[in-house]
Amino acid sequence: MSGLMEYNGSAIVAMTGENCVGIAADTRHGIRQLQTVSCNRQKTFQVTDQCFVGLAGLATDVQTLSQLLNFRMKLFTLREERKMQPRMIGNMISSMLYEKRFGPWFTEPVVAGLDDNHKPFVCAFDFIGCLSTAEDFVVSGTTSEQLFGVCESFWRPGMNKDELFETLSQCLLSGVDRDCLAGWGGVVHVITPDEIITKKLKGRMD
Amino acid sequence: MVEVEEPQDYLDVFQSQRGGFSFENCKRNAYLAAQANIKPPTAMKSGTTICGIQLKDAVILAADTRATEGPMVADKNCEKLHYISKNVFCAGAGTAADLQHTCEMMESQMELLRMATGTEPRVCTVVRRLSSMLFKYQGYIGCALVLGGVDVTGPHLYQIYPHGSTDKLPFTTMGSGSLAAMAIMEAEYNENLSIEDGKKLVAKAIRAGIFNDLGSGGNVDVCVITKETGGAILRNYEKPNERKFKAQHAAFPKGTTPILKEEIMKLVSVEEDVVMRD
Amino acid sequence: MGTEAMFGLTGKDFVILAADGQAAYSIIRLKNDADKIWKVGNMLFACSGPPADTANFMEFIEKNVKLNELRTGIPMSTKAAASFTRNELAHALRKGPFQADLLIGGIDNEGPSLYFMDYLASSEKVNKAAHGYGAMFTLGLMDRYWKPDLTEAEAIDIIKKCIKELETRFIVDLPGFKCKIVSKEGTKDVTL
Amino acid sequence: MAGGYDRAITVFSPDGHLFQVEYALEAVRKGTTTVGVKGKDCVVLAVERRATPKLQDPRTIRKILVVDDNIALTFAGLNADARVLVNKTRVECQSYRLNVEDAPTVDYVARFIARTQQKYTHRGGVRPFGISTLLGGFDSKGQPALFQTDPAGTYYAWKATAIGKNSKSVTDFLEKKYKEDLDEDAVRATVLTCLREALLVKPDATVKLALKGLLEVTEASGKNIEVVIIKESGITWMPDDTLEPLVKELDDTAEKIAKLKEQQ
Amino acid sequence: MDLLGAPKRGMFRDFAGTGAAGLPNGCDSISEARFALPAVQDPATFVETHFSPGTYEDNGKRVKFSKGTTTLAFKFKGGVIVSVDSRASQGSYIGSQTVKKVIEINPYLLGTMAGGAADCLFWERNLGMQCRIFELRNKERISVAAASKLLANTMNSYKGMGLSMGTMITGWDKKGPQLYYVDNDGTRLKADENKPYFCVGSGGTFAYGVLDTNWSFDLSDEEAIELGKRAIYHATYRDAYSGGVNNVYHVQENGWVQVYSDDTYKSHDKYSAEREAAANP
Amino acid sequence: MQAPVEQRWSPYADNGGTCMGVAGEDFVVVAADTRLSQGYSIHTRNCSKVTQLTDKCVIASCGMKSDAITLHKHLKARMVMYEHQHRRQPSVTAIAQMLSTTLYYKRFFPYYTFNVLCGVDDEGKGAVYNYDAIGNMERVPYTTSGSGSALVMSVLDAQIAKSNQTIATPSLDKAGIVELCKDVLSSVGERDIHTGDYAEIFLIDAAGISKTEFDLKLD
Repeated sequence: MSGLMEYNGSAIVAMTGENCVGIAADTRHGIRQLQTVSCNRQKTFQVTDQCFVGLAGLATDVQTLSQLLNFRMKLFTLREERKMQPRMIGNMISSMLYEKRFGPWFTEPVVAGLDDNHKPFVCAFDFIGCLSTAEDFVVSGTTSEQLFGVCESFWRPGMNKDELFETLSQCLLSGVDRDCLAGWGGVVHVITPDEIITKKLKGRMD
Repeated sequence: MVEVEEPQDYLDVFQSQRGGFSFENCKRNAYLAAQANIKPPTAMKSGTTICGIQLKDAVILAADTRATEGPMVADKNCEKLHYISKNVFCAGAGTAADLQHTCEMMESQMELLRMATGTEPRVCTVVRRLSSMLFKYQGYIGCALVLGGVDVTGPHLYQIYPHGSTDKLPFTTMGSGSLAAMAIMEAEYNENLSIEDGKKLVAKAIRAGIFNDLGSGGNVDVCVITKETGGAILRNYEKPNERKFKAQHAAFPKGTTPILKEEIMKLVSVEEDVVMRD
Repeated sequence: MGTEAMFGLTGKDFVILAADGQAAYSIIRLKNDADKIWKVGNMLFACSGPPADTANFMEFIEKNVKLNELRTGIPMSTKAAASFTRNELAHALRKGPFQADLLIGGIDNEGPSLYFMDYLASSEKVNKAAHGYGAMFTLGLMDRYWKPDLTEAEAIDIIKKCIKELETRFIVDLPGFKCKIVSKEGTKDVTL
Repeated sequence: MAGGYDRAITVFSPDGHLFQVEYALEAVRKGTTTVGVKGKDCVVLAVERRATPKLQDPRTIRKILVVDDNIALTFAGLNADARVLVNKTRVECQSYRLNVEDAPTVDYVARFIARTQQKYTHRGGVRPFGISTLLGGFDSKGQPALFQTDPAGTYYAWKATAIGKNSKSVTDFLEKKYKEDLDEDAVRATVLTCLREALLVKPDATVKLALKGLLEVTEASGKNIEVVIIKESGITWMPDDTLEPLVKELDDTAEKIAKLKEQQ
Repeated sequence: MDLLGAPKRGMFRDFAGTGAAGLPNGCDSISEARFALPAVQDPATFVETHFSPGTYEDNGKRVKFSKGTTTLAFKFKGGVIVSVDSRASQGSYIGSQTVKKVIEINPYLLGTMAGGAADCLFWERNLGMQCRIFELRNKERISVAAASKLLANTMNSYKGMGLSMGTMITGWDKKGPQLYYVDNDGTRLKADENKPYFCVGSGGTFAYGVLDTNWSFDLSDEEAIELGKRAIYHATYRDAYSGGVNNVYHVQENGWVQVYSDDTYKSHDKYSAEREAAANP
Repeated sequence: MQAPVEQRWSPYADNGGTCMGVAGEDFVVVAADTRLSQGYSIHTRNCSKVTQLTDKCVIASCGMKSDAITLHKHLKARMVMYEHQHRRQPSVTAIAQMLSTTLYYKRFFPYYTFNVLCGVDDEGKGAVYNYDAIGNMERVPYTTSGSGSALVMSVLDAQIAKSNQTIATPSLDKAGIVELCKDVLSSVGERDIHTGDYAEIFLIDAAGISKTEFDLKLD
């Protein structure tokens, strides 16, 4: 396969709704594209009560970065004794990645969260930390082309948490069904001001 | 050279870091590339059309808002006009991440300089620092900048290339759409344009880039810098590319997606502690 | 050098050839009872290499030896067959090479003769020979045990020793060894 | 006659003849007599060998040629033409085996020879083959079969037939004789099976019939007759020592018949 | 001594395959169509660099052929079972999930598709034509050995030109059920006596595991069909480049029959339910 | 020092653009954008990718425009030859097989085109055929090709095949499918830089072939 980003395969998409935000990821862990090692791989990590980070790309870097992220979040909370806002988490991740500009981590993170006045925030990065925010949705991983197409068609402003969940999971599932390297089930987190709904999706297992 | 002993655990790693680039992964990535003869992925690039003009007592910069990843538009409305200081702004083309972070670094240096000297920074200072840094990294930091500002010596417009070369010009365009934009500039620029006409000119130049160059698109951002008011970014000064057609897909009926498991976590805001869940 | 093994010995009035039975595609064994010892006229040709090349080349040789027999009415001598095969292999080397290593065994009025031939079409009359990784393990052993005028039993015993040696030392397990003897009475299979 | 049209190449004469082909058939009629008889599980080909000059090594004149493991071919007509045609056929048979991994059937070989012969009646600058061939072998169901091809490029299957000099009288004889043999086969089959090894000691009816047919027109002596029996197991020549007495025995029966005719 | 017309290597031949030697009855190419060749010194390398299927980076061009698959066939007492998946992937993008990878050459011959889909489709359709002509000429059906040989000779004459094809030719002829493996470098293997089955494609190794452990000659028809389904299900589960619909054919005395065609999604539900039931009875 | 890169002249170019075809019960909808681009520049904004072959069959080709022109000319010539021979227009299924072998005859110097052949077959049903560059043909209910194809396919899976949806929803009628095609192309126009300017939509049914145009973004 061509790139390191396609060594393991992943699909992550985050969407905004009306006072809610959702992030979905596939659960395949495959190596060298052919073998599927397991199908319950964690690719989304909760960093604060109301903010998730999804990591796509090379599985080892995903794991290393998630631990580093966990460490930086704990350190921030110890020092500042306040909750980090999603936008700030974005900037932190951006500088964490850019620090490795010439020896980069091969992962493309996605941040999705609600800030203190319940305004949804989503952003995505390339693997050297270029932060790009969006009003509607962001995608990442080997399935990004398919996800761009589906999200562009299905997203609409002002979705409540149920509509957001259905739209988000339909986008993820129909996207991964066209990508060999991602799929084998999915997990969706919908964050609302007062709860976090986590659902495991039943996808095609081929 | 400060002796940095081998980091034992994360904390040390954090201590030993004093900012700047860490080349920790270079060896590993080289091994990965050699091992699986895999080319590293391409970073997000902004095809971009940016331009700037220098008038009698103002400088106007403008840029499009499209960031691309190969043939894909990654960001339809990204920001390419960066704040360096109240009186100095810059428009960037090339590797998006380099632009963002280089401009942020320049912004913090100028802020420190302003606090240290109590004076407004000069455009030439910013140009000098940028070009020496870019030169140091031999073009590996892919920033192509149009730097404009008004300082105590008047309005200045510079152009900086990734390898560190700089030019001082009355008007300039950069990025993949620079040819289209330059055509408009060459035809209609003259230095005693009013600010209003100047804004129209740069917008027209950017529009030429947006429509004729595939690497550029989205909206037109403009930034006017004058002696009195300093700089102000007019975000989405023009929005010529609204989506023309959006069908109303019937919403997916609730519960249509097959679910294996469902879990709802109620947020209790008693004590603020971070829940780290694997 | 493919992961195959074949070896041959000359005896008092016979030639014995043995070859493994594996046909592989990359790391997968597609066939484990492949017969790599071809009966050509009343001679035996053991051929190793990629199955496409060995099959095509050997069929070509077999049919042309038969054609010669039909035309002249006299069966081809082993020497003639070996040199015909060598010429074909050498000629093909410049055009569309066949990657085929050969052991040619036959008996005629010159007595039993065994020819070693590699895919570059160098040919040599020998008393004991082996191809592929098999050679590395068994040539020493054959040198140790071969002596002129071997009886069939002795020769079969040496072949068994060679196969045992491969099983103990060679990391690749080669299944389905086949062994054949050509003598005045013709060719026959040997159950190991 | 419409002269002028028959010299160089095979073209139609105004009255619709291909003279070159007809002349070739004439050459065949001048060839040595050849007989073929299909039995229950074998085909017998017998051919009259022209008197061989003393100094010539009789073994080198082969009138019956092996085309494939159990397909034999005899011919009447120009010896050289036969050699060329048989060589092409042998290459075709090996090529068939190479590609189909199965033995070519005699009908397939007959069709190939016929097609090759026909090609030479079509192009300019070439003359037809001056031979007709008799082919003995087995068809795809394992049954014995006898085929004949001739210069025009046609081929036919036969139960028994003859080509070459006075083939007409031989075929008349065969027509009379052939019928009864068929029903005797059942009896002979049992005999044949127990005599498998000693086949040659007591040849079966087919061989006798072929020889009798031949003796109609040739004077009886072992030296100028060549006989081949094609069975599933392979092709076997009848050696002279068994051929000689058999010819002798069959010969006097010919005289008895001749005497009978005189009495009527 | 003019030698037998063996398929010449390296020399370009018309597409009827191996010319004289290819077609037993010696007629040359079937139709006048010829292959167009690029005006380059060595067309083979040209094709290799620009269009070879399998390398996903066709120097930047978005030209990708379909590649990756799982196909298997095995002989048993009831004939031959052929079971395949239906995914065609171009790089990591799934081109189609409904490709028919069993090619019905004629009512008595089946071919499978692995590797370049276009190569398999074209050449197996061409093989069907050659078999039909053989039938017309010889008034009996071509043997599976001869049919697979025709295909192998064709492949041989295009060696190195970048064709990509791993196919199994199976059918029932006078000698009973037959199974041959033919691939693009001219390899032609007859199925073993003791383990008469092949698995071809990127998912083949996974299918082999299931087949090797469960195959036996005396399987009943139902058991055999079930084994075919099971092996493909496991391959599609583990291999990223296999998936979609599982098609199963059964080759019987008087020709082949399609016995199953359904989405592997259903097989997953069925087998995981079975596993659960077995786990806690 | 980096190894010297052999710059081999490439006879191919990618002129971008996206096309798609959706088969309905007795109709077919074909949609394609009209932008012709190379690298980052636009050759023209209005160049059709669709050619009409018979009254009931059209072909849309993405990839390299010069190959597409040559191929379409060749196909039209074959249509004329077919009509001379059979005194009627070829059916879609016949054209489909002919296109497959035509592409394969260029196996060693392929047409750099990704074709979608659409039409109404002899039984009056909508037919859409998908091809790769060298003739691998498959009849499908819907398909797409070109630079934006990856973006389109999943939407069609979700809206037409309704994969991953357990609750049945009414399937789209003719107007619904046209609307879907327009929406999908405009979504691709948003995200794929090689797709945009204008789009043409062909509707083929018993009544014949009708064509409509609609605008995409010009950036």
